[in-house]
Amino acid sequence: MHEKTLFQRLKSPKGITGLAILCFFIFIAVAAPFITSYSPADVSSSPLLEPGSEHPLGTDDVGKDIFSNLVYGSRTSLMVALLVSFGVLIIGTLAGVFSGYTGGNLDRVMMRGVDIFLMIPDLPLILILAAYLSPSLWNIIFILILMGWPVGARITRAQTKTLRVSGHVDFARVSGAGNWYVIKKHIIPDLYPIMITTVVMQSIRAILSESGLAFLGLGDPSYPSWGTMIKYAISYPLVFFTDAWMWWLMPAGLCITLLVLSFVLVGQALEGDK
Amino acid sequence: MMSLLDVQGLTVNFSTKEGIHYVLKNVDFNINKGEIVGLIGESGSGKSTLAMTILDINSRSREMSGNISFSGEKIDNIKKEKMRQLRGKRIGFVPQSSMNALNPLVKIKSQFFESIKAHTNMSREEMLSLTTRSLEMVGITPSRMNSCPYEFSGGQRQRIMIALSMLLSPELIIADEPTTALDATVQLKIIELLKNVVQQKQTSMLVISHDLHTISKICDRIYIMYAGRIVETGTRDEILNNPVHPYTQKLLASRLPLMCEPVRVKGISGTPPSTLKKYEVCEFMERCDRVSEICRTVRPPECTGSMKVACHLGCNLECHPE
Amino acid sequence: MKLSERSISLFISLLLVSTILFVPASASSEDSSEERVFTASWGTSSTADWGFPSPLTFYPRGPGYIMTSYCFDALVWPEESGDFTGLLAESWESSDDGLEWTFHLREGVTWHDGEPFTADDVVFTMDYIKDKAAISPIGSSWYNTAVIKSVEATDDYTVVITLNYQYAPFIQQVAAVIPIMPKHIWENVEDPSKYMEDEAAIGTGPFILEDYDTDQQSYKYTANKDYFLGEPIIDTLIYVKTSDAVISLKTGEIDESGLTLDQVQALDESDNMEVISGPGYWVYRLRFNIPSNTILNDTTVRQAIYYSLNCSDIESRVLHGGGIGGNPGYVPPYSSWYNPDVTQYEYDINKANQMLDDAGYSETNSDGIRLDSEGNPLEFQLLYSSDQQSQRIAELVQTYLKKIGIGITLKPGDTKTVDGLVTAGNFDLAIYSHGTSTDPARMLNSFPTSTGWNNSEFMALAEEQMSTMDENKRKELVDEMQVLIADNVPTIPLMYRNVYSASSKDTVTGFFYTDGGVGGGVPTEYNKLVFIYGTWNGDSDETTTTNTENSVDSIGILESVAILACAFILILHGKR
Amino acid sequence: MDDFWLIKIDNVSKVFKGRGMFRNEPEVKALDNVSLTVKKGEVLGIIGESGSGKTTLGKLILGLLKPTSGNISFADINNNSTENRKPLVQVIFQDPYDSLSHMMTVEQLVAEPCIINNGKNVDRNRIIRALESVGLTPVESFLRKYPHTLSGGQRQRVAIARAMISEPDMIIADEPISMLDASIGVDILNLMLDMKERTGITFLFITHDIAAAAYISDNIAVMKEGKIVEYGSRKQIISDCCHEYTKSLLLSATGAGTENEYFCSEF
Amino acid sequence: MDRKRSGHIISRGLEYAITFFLILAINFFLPRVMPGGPLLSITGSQSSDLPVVIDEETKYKLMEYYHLNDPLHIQFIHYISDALHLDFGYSIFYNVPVVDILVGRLPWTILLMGTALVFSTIFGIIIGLESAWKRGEKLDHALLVIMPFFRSIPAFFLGAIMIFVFGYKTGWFPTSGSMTPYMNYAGFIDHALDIISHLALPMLCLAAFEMPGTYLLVRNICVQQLGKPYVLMAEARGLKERTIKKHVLINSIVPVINQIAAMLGFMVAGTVFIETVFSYPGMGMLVYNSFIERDYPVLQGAFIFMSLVVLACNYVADIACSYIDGRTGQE
Repeated sequence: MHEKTLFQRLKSPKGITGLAILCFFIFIAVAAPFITSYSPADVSSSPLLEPGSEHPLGTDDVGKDIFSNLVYGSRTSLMVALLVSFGVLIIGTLAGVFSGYTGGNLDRVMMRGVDIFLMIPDLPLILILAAYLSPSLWNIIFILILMGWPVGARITRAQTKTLRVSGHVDFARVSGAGNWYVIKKHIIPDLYPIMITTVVMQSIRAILSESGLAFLGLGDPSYPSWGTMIKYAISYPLVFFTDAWMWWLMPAGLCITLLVLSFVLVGQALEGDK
Repeated sequence: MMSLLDVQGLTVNFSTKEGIHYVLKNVDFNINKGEIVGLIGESGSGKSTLAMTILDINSRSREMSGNISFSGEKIDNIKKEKMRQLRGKRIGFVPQSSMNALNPLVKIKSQFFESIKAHTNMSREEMLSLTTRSLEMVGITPSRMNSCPYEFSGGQRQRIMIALSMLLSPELIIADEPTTALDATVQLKIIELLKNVVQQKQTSMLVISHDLHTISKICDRIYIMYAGRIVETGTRDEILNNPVHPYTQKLLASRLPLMCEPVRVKGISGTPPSTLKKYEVCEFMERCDRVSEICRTVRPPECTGSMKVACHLGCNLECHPE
Repeated sequence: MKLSERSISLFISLLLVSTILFVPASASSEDSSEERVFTASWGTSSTADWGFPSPLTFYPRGPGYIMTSYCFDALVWPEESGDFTGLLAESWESSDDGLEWTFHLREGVTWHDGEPFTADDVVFTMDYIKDKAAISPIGSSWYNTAVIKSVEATDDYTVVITLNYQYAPFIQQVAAVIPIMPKHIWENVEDPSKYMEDEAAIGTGPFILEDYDTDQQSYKYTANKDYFLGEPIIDTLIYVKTSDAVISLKTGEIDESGLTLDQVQALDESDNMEVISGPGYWVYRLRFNIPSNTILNDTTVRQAIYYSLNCSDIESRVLHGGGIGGNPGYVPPYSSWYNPDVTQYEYDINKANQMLDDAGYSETNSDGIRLDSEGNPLEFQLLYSSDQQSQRIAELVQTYLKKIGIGITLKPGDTKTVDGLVTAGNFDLAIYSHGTSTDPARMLNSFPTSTGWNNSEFMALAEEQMSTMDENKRKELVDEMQVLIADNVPTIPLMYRNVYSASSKDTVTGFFYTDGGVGGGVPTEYNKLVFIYGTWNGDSDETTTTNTENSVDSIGILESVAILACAFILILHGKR
Repeated sequence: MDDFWLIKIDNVSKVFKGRGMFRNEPEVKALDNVSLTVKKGEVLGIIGESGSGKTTLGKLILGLLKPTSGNISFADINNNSTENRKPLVQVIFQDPYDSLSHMMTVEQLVAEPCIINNGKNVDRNRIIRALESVGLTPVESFLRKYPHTLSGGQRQRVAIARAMISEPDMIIADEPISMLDASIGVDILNLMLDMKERTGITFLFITHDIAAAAYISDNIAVMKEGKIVEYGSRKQIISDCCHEYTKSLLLSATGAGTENEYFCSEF
Repeated sequence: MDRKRSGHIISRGLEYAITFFLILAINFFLPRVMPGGPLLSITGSQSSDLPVVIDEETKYKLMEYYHLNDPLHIQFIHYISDALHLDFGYSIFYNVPVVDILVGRLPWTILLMGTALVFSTIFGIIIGLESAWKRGEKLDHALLVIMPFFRSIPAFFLGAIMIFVFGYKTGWFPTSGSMTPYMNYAGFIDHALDIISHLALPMLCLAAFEMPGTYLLVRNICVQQLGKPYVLMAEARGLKERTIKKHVLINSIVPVINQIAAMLGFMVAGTVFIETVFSYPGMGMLVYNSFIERDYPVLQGAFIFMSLVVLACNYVADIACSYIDGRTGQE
């Protein structure tokens, strides 16, 4: 698994589909102000409008433009995905490489700690933490990184341990290389595939968790979120009795699904079909 | 003598994402009853593919042409179920990696029993006695049949594999690199065991190896394979004493002597040919010392029928070119 | 193929085994054909568990009190008009100074366990609550025992209650609220908040508690056939939790439910529902940090903010017509204490801007946010509890205030966090939503604590109206208080919520919203008198029939699912 | 033979401890009181079956493992200058795929020992010369290739080139031919012999194949279960061995003694 | 070997005990490092709804009662001993011992999670194995497209859709609760069917949330196993397809069980969403409601219970694996 084949793998139909969807959402997130003229927080339209030329997807129960919320919601999701996955990547990789490379008792203690983290059901703990802290996007990101890094650390550590005893590392050390050189030149490059997988998996987790927490009412009100949209749509009693579900509930749900799907597809493409 | 297994014009390609692998090219091949035949070739020459094609256990993305007949019956296109009944019962297989060829989590006994159950309707007692007998035959204490494979050493596992292949007294045994993964001192014992078992049961055997020297001891006849082609065939003595094809010659010459004084032996330089490439001329040309003009333009003859060597050189020496 | 067949049967047997293992104690299977069962629901709320319905263990919210009121009677009880009828007391009178109240108790009333009810029980209850429960959450928030000086039984059926001070709403807030508890059961109970034995629910009420299930969040009462006002019109009263009241109403799972206006709109003719609406006595308001925030301490700023908020628009966006816009005088318009002649703050953004300009906040920064004299932007934190309406209101307030150059940062929290922060004075603005008591004594007298606004003139009026026994005189005082409130804008009432209820016309009809609420002001359709004086329209138990059909349906579905699954597996295997 | 020793191993033992937090797992004694001297310029063959501790011995010399007890001493080499230094030891591993990082090109791989020691700048000609010397010609066609595009033999040649580039005093070759076809293995052995003749480098050749050891080594040590059971010159081992185990190894290599022609002339 | 296994079981048990101890420690320290301090989590925040003003004296008494004035380690010992006596304090909201509430809710969650787990695991394994066996064929490709799609749907969204389709549109299944309260059942079967019909939607939803993961896991592991020499040998021995699949399954089951056990924490999250959406009266909804009400003792008690369930399942999985694979603990 070297860089070349990673790109080759992305060229599979799955990888291309996934990347296309992902790029589509990134485009929407970046170009949000040009796509819609409404601000997502703007409540000046009349509530519960049906889709029309003014509002492509109508308005919600207070008169927010659903379409602009949908568009700006992609920013929130992608931002959470980005920050969480890179946070987990950095902390997880550092911890994993450190633990795996050092070995010995320290490694064992660290991995037990990681095991404990992995076994703790994370959502209840997130709820407890959120009950103490106030709902804000940064708290959510912080908690998701806190609960996510052990996953990254564990696989990184396993791979580091294999690499540490592999021939090319031994050779470098015989040639007089120091730990830093070995880690930089021989361990980190070999971890790239794992890192990419970590980013993909954590992005999926982050998007689902963020929307889930928003759905439970833990979202940050300053950021439009698909999860919050679903929450409001479902709590509007008439959503299923009129056609409102079609332009209010479904688009938000499908956006989450599609964005997660894009990451899942990219992840599968990178893993390669065995 | 009637030939037990007869392979004619067998050509096998595999299509993968990288392209088409030309693995076997027009292979003609036969094994007579009670005969031990060796198939020698370097890794990647297609010898394992030949074994698996005979057993029909590599059908995924395989394209093949040619005939395979077993005891006079054509088997290259028969139904899967019938082929399954053939495998294990009439054709035994000793695989290369004895380490992992047994399911590590299932007791030896159950693995023997399920083999029996797949082909016969024996009672428990019969199965037990059959298992006991075959384990005894290869020198494994039958009381250990309740153990799992990982509790045995590599040599013991290979013995168990042999017992398992011989379990239903098949007419033909295909042994694919039966000694490769074993320690030197064990290798010999396994080879001898194979020979004894085959003689005792009067079975035919096809031994596949990259190591001409180890295998040749027990073979009656030898086929030399290079790049998916049989390049030379003959009795053991013919091959060992009077090789014709340059590859066979080099193969023999590259054998390390056990000499007190330092000597130099020449290996075969160059790289093995790629299976992705379709060769218009002799595949060995790039590594051959004795390339003549004809080699660059004309394909050497196929090693079929009476042709015993697939080389222009061989033609010049032995048969009379038309 | 055998493998998968085996696994299917394995799965099914596992499913059955696990079901059998975990099925909680089976319900009794008594004959139900004659029973008149009425199933109600508190609507779509996150919980339907309101605590064990004893006077000192229910969860101290309106529904909790109502659940208790079915088993326990107070001395008096409000009728639809808001007038009081006697329950345990047949008649009552007060001394001229209003400090001494004499109750003549009903004779021949028995507790559910057959013991006779006497004046001793009343005395015991008052003393017990005053003594043991005054500091408990329920005791302090529901039972205003602080006004009671002493309780005496002059004979077996006469009780005299002496007050500490004149208290105009005594009947409404005390006599009609405190449930009378049986002395013979409670006299030995040391810690009432943990006493949840079966006996704890024994009262004199029209219903006897049969089951309370905290896991299923359900209550079951059976009628008290010997009830002194007459036998209830139903045999069994059930409260269940429903995740969607409309669906449950439509399927007949429940016969009645409290709804929102949106939900009411989902019902149609074919549902055959009787829908009633009533005053909610529930206010959504904007609270200011008057004591600590120097800018918001300025009445002009608060008035400007009031001018900038379009309350009826907020109402129409949040409640969609299921409420009315806020009244500057705080008392909701449907209250009999309402004074329409107060300063009105019609939505006028120009006026608001003008007022702020005049108050010295004319400079703005690049974002259009006004600056104060020191050049700091007028940016406030808006605290609100994260329930949906509050959040929506907060968003709207943010939008409106932006238009007059006031920046708002939203800061959500749960109710308790919000309360905590507000109590600590750690906030600028807050959205509050709560029930307003129907009596001005509780509604307005708490203003210093509930708004942080301390006005001596107002407080003097408040003291006076509380001890004024003359209704008209009292009304005048309350009107004056409202004028003061409207002028000073200590808090901005944004809107008042209405309540709606729908009940199946085939079961009980005659629901009403009691004027002034039940139990000191709970706006509910569940005045227990409905179940005495209402009408039963069905003749057999509909609930049970519907449910049986339902489960028959489900069998078919489960079967077809199982068959489909089997077929899928077979196809999978057949392919090879 | 030159009596000048390069490495002296004195009573070295290596014990691998059991692992686990609460588990008591048996210790594994990989090396048991091994003493051995590697002379300058010789090829010392170490034969043993899997698990006999021969690879552990190699790793101890390389410094990848620390001995549990005993001592490994290195000779001081006078390198035509006033300063003495420890001998430089390099290694060739069994699995050429594992020992070549697949993220690097052949050029980077061969240059690596130099980069580690001398920093960024590496003389490109030196790399080309090293590749030429192992027979990877034309060099240009190999420089940019990744190891996975090479055949096993070519990979092992790259491994040899990178071991040789830092001009070590000694190379430990740990089963360098066991994963190759016999005919290609011979080529690699020949290459090593050429190297030795050209540069006088010392080889420690670890193998399970007595024929290969006999082919290339001057002296041979036979290891079994962590102990050296026999040590002697090639001649001694082949013609005059006394340990049962060595005999069985010889027997297996010659094929039950049936084909005497392969035995040495004096036998 | 048996001694080795029992040694392994005991040592793993110790590790789990330590893990549980650490979870208790997290629970102990969390309120103590969070703003508000530990008293907040016992009494809840002061609310205008409940205008009980805790004065300094009461506060001191409360602190005394809950040992909050003691040194931290003494507090911790008290906490642990209370926890071991299943005393997690009193619920702020329900005003009853936390453990009473939890015990009432636990069976429903176990029923929901258990059936969903069994359902998703069995179908995941069957489909995963089938897909791996026919890797590269149409069925495999189709499943590899469908399953990721299901995996991408958020559980709460799927729940909402299911309520819409099976509850609103068709009315086939009840959409809330775990049984019809106070229904007069004709008999046990009727009762069971009522529970099953309430269970059906949330269970299917949870299973649909879990199954794609299991499927992909099983497929990957089986594909790996199918490339192993013993499969080739099994084919060469002429074993029937079913027998070979059994071999593959036996070898896949250990990693599959381990992975599924490790994913249980994830499933708990799904349970919270699904129970909330379907108003299923299990631990998940309890956690959500307690969160809404800031009922800290219940929230923490539920967390401990859920962790305990996850740990217990992991331990059971460990033991099961050590019986299936005798090599466990030998490496």
